[in-house]
Amino acid sequence: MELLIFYPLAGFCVVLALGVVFNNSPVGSAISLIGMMLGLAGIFVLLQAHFIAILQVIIYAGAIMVLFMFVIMLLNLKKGDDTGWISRDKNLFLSILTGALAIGILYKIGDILFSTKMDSPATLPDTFGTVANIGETLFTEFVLPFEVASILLLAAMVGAVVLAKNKLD
Amino acid sequence: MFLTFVTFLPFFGALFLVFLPKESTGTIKQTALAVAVADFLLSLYLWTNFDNTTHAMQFSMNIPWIESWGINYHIGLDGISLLLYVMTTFLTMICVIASWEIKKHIREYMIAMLVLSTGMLGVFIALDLFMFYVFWEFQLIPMYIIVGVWGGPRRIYASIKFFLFTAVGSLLMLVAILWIYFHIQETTGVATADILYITDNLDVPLGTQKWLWMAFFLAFAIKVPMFPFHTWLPDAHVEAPTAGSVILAGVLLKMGTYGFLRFNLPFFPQASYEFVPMIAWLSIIGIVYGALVAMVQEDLKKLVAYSSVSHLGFVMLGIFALNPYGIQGALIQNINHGISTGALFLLVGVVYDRRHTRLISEFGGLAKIMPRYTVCFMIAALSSIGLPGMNGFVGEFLVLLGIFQVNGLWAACATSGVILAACYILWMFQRVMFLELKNPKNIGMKDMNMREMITVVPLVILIFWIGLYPKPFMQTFDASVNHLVSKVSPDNFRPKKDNHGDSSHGEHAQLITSNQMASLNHKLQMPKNVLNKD
Amino acid sequence: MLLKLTCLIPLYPLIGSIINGFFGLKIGKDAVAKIACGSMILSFLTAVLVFVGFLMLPEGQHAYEQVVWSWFGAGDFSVDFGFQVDPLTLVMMFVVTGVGSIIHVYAVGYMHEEYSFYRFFAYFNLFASAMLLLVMGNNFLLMFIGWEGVGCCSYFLIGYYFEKKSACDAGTKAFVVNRVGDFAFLLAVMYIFNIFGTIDFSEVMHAAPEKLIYGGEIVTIITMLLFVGATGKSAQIPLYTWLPDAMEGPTPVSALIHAATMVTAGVYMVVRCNVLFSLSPMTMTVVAFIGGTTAVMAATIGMTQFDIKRVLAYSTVSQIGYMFLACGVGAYTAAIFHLVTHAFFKACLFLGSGSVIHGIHGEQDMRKMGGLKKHMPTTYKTFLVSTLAIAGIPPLSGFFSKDEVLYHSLIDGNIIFWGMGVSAALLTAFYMFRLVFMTFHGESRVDPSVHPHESPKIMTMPLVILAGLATVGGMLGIPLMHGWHILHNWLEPVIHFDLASALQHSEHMLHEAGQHAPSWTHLLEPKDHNLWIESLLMLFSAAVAITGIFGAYMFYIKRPDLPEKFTKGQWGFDLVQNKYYVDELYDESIVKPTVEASKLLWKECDAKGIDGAVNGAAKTIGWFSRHAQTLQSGFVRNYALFMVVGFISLLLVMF
Amino acid sequence: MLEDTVPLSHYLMLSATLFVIGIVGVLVRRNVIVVFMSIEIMLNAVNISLISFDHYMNLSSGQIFSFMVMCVAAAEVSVGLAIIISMHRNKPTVNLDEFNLLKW
Amino acid sequence: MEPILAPESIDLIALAPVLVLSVFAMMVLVVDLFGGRNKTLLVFISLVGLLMTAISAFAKHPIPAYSFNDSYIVDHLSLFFICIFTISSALTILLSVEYNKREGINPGEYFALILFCTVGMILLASATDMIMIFLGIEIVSICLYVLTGIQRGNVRSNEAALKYFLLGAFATGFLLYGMTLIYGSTGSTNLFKIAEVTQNLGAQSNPLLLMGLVLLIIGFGFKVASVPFHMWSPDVYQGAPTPVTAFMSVGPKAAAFAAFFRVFAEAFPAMSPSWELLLTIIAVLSMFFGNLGAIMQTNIKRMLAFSSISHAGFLIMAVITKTSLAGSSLLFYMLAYSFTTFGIFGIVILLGRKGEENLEMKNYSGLAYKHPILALSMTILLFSLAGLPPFAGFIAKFYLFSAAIQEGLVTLVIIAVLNSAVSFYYYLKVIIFMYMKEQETEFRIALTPLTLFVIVIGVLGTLGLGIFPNSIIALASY
Repeated sequence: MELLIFYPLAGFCVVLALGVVFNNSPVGSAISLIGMMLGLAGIFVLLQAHFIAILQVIIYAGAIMVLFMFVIMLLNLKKGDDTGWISRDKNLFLSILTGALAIGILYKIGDILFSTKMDSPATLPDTFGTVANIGETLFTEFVLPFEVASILLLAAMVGAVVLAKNKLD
Repeated sequence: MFLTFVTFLPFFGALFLVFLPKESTGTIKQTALAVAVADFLLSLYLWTNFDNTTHAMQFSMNIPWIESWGINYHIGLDGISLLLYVMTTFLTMICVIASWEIKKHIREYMIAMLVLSTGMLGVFIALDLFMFYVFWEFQLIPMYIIVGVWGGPRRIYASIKFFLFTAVGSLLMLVAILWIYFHIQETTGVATADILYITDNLDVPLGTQKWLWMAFFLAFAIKVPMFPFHTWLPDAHVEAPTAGSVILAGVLLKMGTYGFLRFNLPFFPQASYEFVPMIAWLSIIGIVYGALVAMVQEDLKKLVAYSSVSHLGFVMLGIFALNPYGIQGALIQNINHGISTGALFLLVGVVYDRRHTRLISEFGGLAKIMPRYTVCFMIAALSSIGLPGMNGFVGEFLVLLGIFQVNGLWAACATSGVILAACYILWMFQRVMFLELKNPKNIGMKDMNMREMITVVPLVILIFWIGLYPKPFMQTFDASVNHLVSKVSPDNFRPKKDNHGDSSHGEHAQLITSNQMASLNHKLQMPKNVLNKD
Repeated sequence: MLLKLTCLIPLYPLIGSIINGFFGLKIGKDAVAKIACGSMILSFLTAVLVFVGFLMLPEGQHAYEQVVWSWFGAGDFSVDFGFQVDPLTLVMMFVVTGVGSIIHVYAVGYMHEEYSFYRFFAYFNLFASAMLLLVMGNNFLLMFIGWEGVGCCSYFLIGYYFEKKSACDAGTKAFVVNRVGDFAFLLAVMYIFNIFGTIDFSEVMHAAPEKLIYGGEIVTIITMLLFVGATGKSAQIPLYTWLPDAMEGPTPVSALIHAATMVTAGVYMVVRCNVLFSLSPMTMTVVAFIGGTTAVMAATIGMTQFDIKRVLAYSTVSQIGYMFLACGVGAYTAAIFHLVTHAFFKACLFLGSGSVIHGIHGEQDMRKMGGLKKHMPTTYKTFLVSTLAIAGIPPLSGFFSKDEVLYHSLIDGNIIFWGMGVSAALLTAFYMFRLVFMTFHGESRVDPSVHPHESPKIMTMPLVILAGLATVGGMLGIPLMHGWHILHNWLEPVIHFDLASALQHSEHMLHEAGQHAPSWTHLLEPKDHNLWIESLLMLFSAAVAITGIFGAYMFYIKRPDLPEKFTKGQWGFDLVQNKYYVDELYDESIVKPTVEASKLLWKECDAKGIDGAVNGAAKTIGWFSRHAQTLQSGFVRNYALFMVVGFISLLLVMF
Repeated sequence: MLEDTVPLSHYLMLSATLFVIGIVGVLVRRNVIVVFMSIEIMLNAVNISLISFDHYMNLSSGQIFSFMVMCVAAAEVSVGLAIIISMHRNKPTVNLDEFNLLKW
Repeated sequence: MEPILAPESIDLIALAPVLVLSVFAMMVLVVDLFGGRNKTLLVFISLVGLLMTAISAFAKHPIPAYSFNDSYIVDHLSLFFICIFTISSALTILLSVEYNKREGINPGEYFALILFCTVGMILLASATDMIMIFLGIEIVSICLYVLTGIQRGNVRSNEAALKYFLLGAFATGFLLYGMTLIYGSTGSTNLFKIAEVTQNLGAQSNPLLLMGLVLLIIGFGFKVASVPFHMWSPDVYQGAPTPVTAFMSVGPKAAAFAAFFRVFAEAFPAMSPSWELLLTIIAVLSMFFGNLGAIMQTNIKRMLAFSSISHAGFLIMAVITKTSLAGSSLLFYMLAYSFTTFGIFGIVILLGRKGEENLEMKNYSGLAYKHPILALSMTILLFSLAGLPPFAGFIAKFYLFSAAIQEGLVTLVIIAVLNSAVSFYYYLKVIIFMYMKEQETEFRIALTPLTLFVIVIGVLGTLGLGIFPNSIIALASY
């Protein structure tokens, strides 16, 4: 069951991720990204992290990607702005090199990752991944990060405002 | 406390100068001179109160500085450092006078000079490795500025070269210092960088000693400078202003030899002993090479600079004779070199001020128009080639005597430097002072004026004083040197040999006992000479 | 009590020198002359007083030492600034102060026209002072002060006319060549200290037979080194080339320094160290051989020179060769004897030549002289007397001393040494009379514009005195009657050497070392002084001298065309006239290569090699720096790429 | 290997693959926004690993962590996009290679 | 559903500096909003806030105190670092006042961001949980991105911000991945627990963990600007407003090192054989390439950026050494470095004017004779950076090297000293321009008081730490 869902989902995510990278239009990239994120949400569900899966949809696919799209529209980016990554011979060569490099890294990392012996999941309690469970952990063990995150967001907000303010004063 | 005062007096003088207005050059110069003279007189007072009979540190003061590291403000003078100390104040004074005519940024110049003085004095009094290193590096800064700002056309190149050369060497020394610091801490449980304590307690195996020795060696050898590390010297000397050259030759180079005496020998006696041949050959090469290269120089200052390489070769040779003759000779030769080379630089400065050139070929026949100058130059030059009766000889002879005890061949090779010295100095002297006064530019040159005489005459007096009656100088370091020699004696770490030594003299020299002598004699018994008997 | 005055002897000229040097220009020439001569004469008188004091010493005490102050020392090495008065010193002291005073007086006249009069006398006095230090020092180092001091003064005096390049070159050459000798001397001193632990003459000489093995390596090395030192100072092969050039100096200088005193310092030193030399038969042979060779060689060169002073210079070299020949065969008295007489007649000859030069306004070429006899009678007479003395005509002083040298070279040496001595004597007689004939006899070849005149009294008086001394000087050592040899008796305490006990010590030492001593018995066989042989030799040498004179007469009076005929186109003559090309040889083989090598060292090794390495390192860093900069391209993606590459590299390093 | 469950390493491998794709995106694209998106891919990839570790070891810190990552990603996006906007005002382009004033 | 109880480990006293500073930062924002045009009050509030922060940091007794489930620690290291942070932030604010007026930067958000950044730094220095470290780094980074780009009208500032942001986010990805893998292989994000696990694991290497370490090194390496993750720093240093550059090269760097040191010295000492080599390579490369880059620079800010890269190389030595002595030396080094850096940047700011920053070295020609004291200060500060006695930089290097030597890292130290010899060259170059070249352009220097004040503090601090370092060393050593 898990197998059946996982591999297609994984394939879907990878393809869409590649789509993000190799799409000529930024809008297309953004759409691919949204797709990929939704796919990931599926994987989270598969991993029984429901809370995170929801957050993934809401925050990432919802908020963040909307912001992306918004900026793309704001800057009025068209297809021609970034003429794609294979436009010159030099780039082709470099791209192949990069691709080879990437596959190399992946191979190496895979080598490392496959050395992990944790193949069977632990027997999970029912509460695993639920909002209640996560919430409790968040407000007891990780209360400090939680609070600190607010400072982070505040700072980011101030920063974004400072930078994106319209008038220079 | 007094010693601290004397050491830092120039520094405070410099601080005071900072607040003088730039325009009042007269006041600035007078203040600087007053400070320098006062400092010299105070250091003389130190000398007169110095107890010759002991090797112990005197006027010492030991207060905690960085307590958490066990680093103390520990200062003191012993016989080895006393004269260098006094010479530093003396040459500072001379240099302030010699710089009287400097027009460019006189205030900054005097400040640099006085700060430099404190830096140098600090090197000689520091009895804490850390403190030593602090002063050792610190004095680079004012010297760098002096060469770089008031120097000749290639001053920037020369000053950077000077700075980097010295710095590279001393940084490795820093590593060694750190190593020693922790080693001492480990072995004795005392966290200290106190030189005296380390001298007494440092005990490292030979292999390590060699490494540490090399680290110290590099720092000091560059400073001295020994043969392959000498190339900064000609450049720095040539580009430095007159007073800078004097200080450089008179004091800065001595810091290297001082370092060998203060650190390399007492800390690593065995390694020092092992490295004697290397040092000896480097020194000999330095002596001969310096002399040969000096011979063909076209620039007066460069010639004197290369002669310094040669002279310092003698000093090094003396130090590594590891016997009292050599070391005492080296110490007095240190002073001598400061005096005679200092005088030569001052004198070269005199013609440079008038002609703005130092090329030998530009001169000739100066003896005719500048008799006073010629006499002074002659005396300084002869002292530099070690004419007996002048200071150079006393040092050179003792050094050679010392090294002869160790190895006759070395002594012979080194002595050949004496011949070459005569060649380059006399040849130069001839081309500058003698011959016809051909160059029309030279005709109007004035003889030395009062101020210039004041700078040179004390040095001339010292040349003869040390040459004829060096006792007041030499007795100051007698006790210290004997102590040092007993410390580095190979007997301390070499298994005693049975047939070693009923001969009456020389403690570590390669003694020839009557037995050995006899066998030697016999082995090379002269063949019956056919001519001897008909 | 009088001996306490010893230290004043060198002090007077020193003070004179200082006064003249510093204030000479202000006080005027007369005062300078008075101070200079006065100090020398004062010093001479003091020497007389010291001599008297010495005579009053109790029986058995043959030396007096006066330590003025302790000069310097280190460890157990210490050297005093001390003087020693012993018979040898006294002899030398008298020569230096006596002849010195006379020449000073002469110089007042000779140098009178010079602007730098004061400078000359300052140097001159300084020289006298240094020379006195040399002969009076009680240890090797004090002697070395004098030794180098005289060299230095000689340098200044040769280069007195410093505007002349040849004079400067000659001065420098003299100094440097001397330094070569000094180098060896210094090594010898160090070696001596190494062996004896002291460098006091008396202690060293006393200990030498006990510490050194007869004929051993050590003593041979020491004495060889000392002898090299002596060859430098005394202008012997191979270091003689500076002396003829030194004639660039004013004539009084040549007379005092390069004839009478300084150049004989080497002989003095050898005699002073006679004990050491006697212990080394090999060195002795070398000394004698070098001395003999130099005597002959210099004499041959002397025959061919035309510069009056150069002839005398070569003659000096040759005569000093004699002295070394004497030393080499162990006849130290003869050496000193010849030294003394030589001082007299050679000083007289030089001063005479100076008088001639003075009289014809600076001309030194003998080919432009001739017939001066009538113009300068006093000069001629004194010159002739001295020439006879040097040629060895009895009963002038030179005859006795030279004869003694020849006698000993045969008896104590061998026939070869004697042969050398005799041939040198023959040549000496020849070239000296050639000189006399060319200068004073025959047709005048003087430039017509020049009117030769006799020198003033102040110059001729010294000539007369010296000629007188040259005449009677031989009385110091009358041959044949051994009890009558004043000089020998006088010097006996210094040159006394007990060979037998020295050999015994040596044997003992060798024995201790477990070695067998060679048989030395033949050395101890007494030598018999055969009166007959001595007389025969005297006659023979007189005959040789006369032959030489006759030859010169034939060549230069009777048949003035002969020399031309004989010498024309002869390569041998060219060789000799060009001084065997030794100067050129040295120049090509030593001086030039050294300078070239130095230039090479500087330009190639120092500037390009060592400094090149340093600058090269800096340049390399600079190069790297410039190229490393290009990595910093400003493109974000490049930066990211670098991070990834870094990541991969770290991963590879890790795994 | 149990047939029924996906091994942890496969999740990790998925995560790594996406991560590398993100890297490649950063390296090859010149459009600022796309580069930025690639970085988001990387962050997401990490989240997979975090959650899968949680899942396989029965932990919850990973989920908290990924929660924080999202939080950070949001903050970064806001600031990043603000930077891009402010930059776009001065220089209307999103081609990264044209931002090359500061170099060497 | 049972109520969630407040965990016992919440310790607000320990957290006091964070709270105080956050409050003051927000106060700045609010006051800026309502305070009208006079911005002096903002400066005052910020400075008071920083002062209060420093004081409140010492409220917790005894130390070390662990709180929030061991994810927050108050110990010697963190206290000292908090002092460094507050000092550097205060100096930045002082430097900025006049600079901002000159360059027209709105002080309100600016100060707030600096204070927020400081909060992040404090968290970073006190955190003992990887999540906290991650958040701390992000707070700091985000504030810095904004601060870098705060001169919105300036293309360079924009570009710098963009570069910094993109690369920073990229590096965050690596850092995060590294943390994840470590979490995965040890099962915890808490440094102490990780330390326990790795202790048990010993040298037996878990490839996942090792790769996590590599990635972690990349993340931290980026933050401290070490080669080959340094490429952003010269560009960003150059483009950012000068006070921000000064700030960036001190505060955040110190914070990054605090975390770097804490993670590697406290969580992974057992694994040290495997990461020591990597860090050594990075350290050596940093020193080397930092120096190489600086040698040819003519722009003083870029030169300082490269020099700070080589300094990072030195500081990584402290991480490699990982003893408590190394920690102390790190503290001392950072303190000395902050004084020196602020002094230098103060002078750099003084020399600039509106519209022309005068950042080229040749603009410094002849400074010594127009403004001798200024030049002397610069000389002192540069020599301190070069590590010459008797200035603070020397003591710092001495401290650092001695810690390394004690651990037997002799070779590394030798490489370091040789590199510092190379570094002399470019520091001397500035001095050459000031002292040995003739004046080229006229100096129109407005000696503004606050900037001067910062310079004076920098110089005094440099001298004080150099000549009388004892008390500070005593404080730093734990």
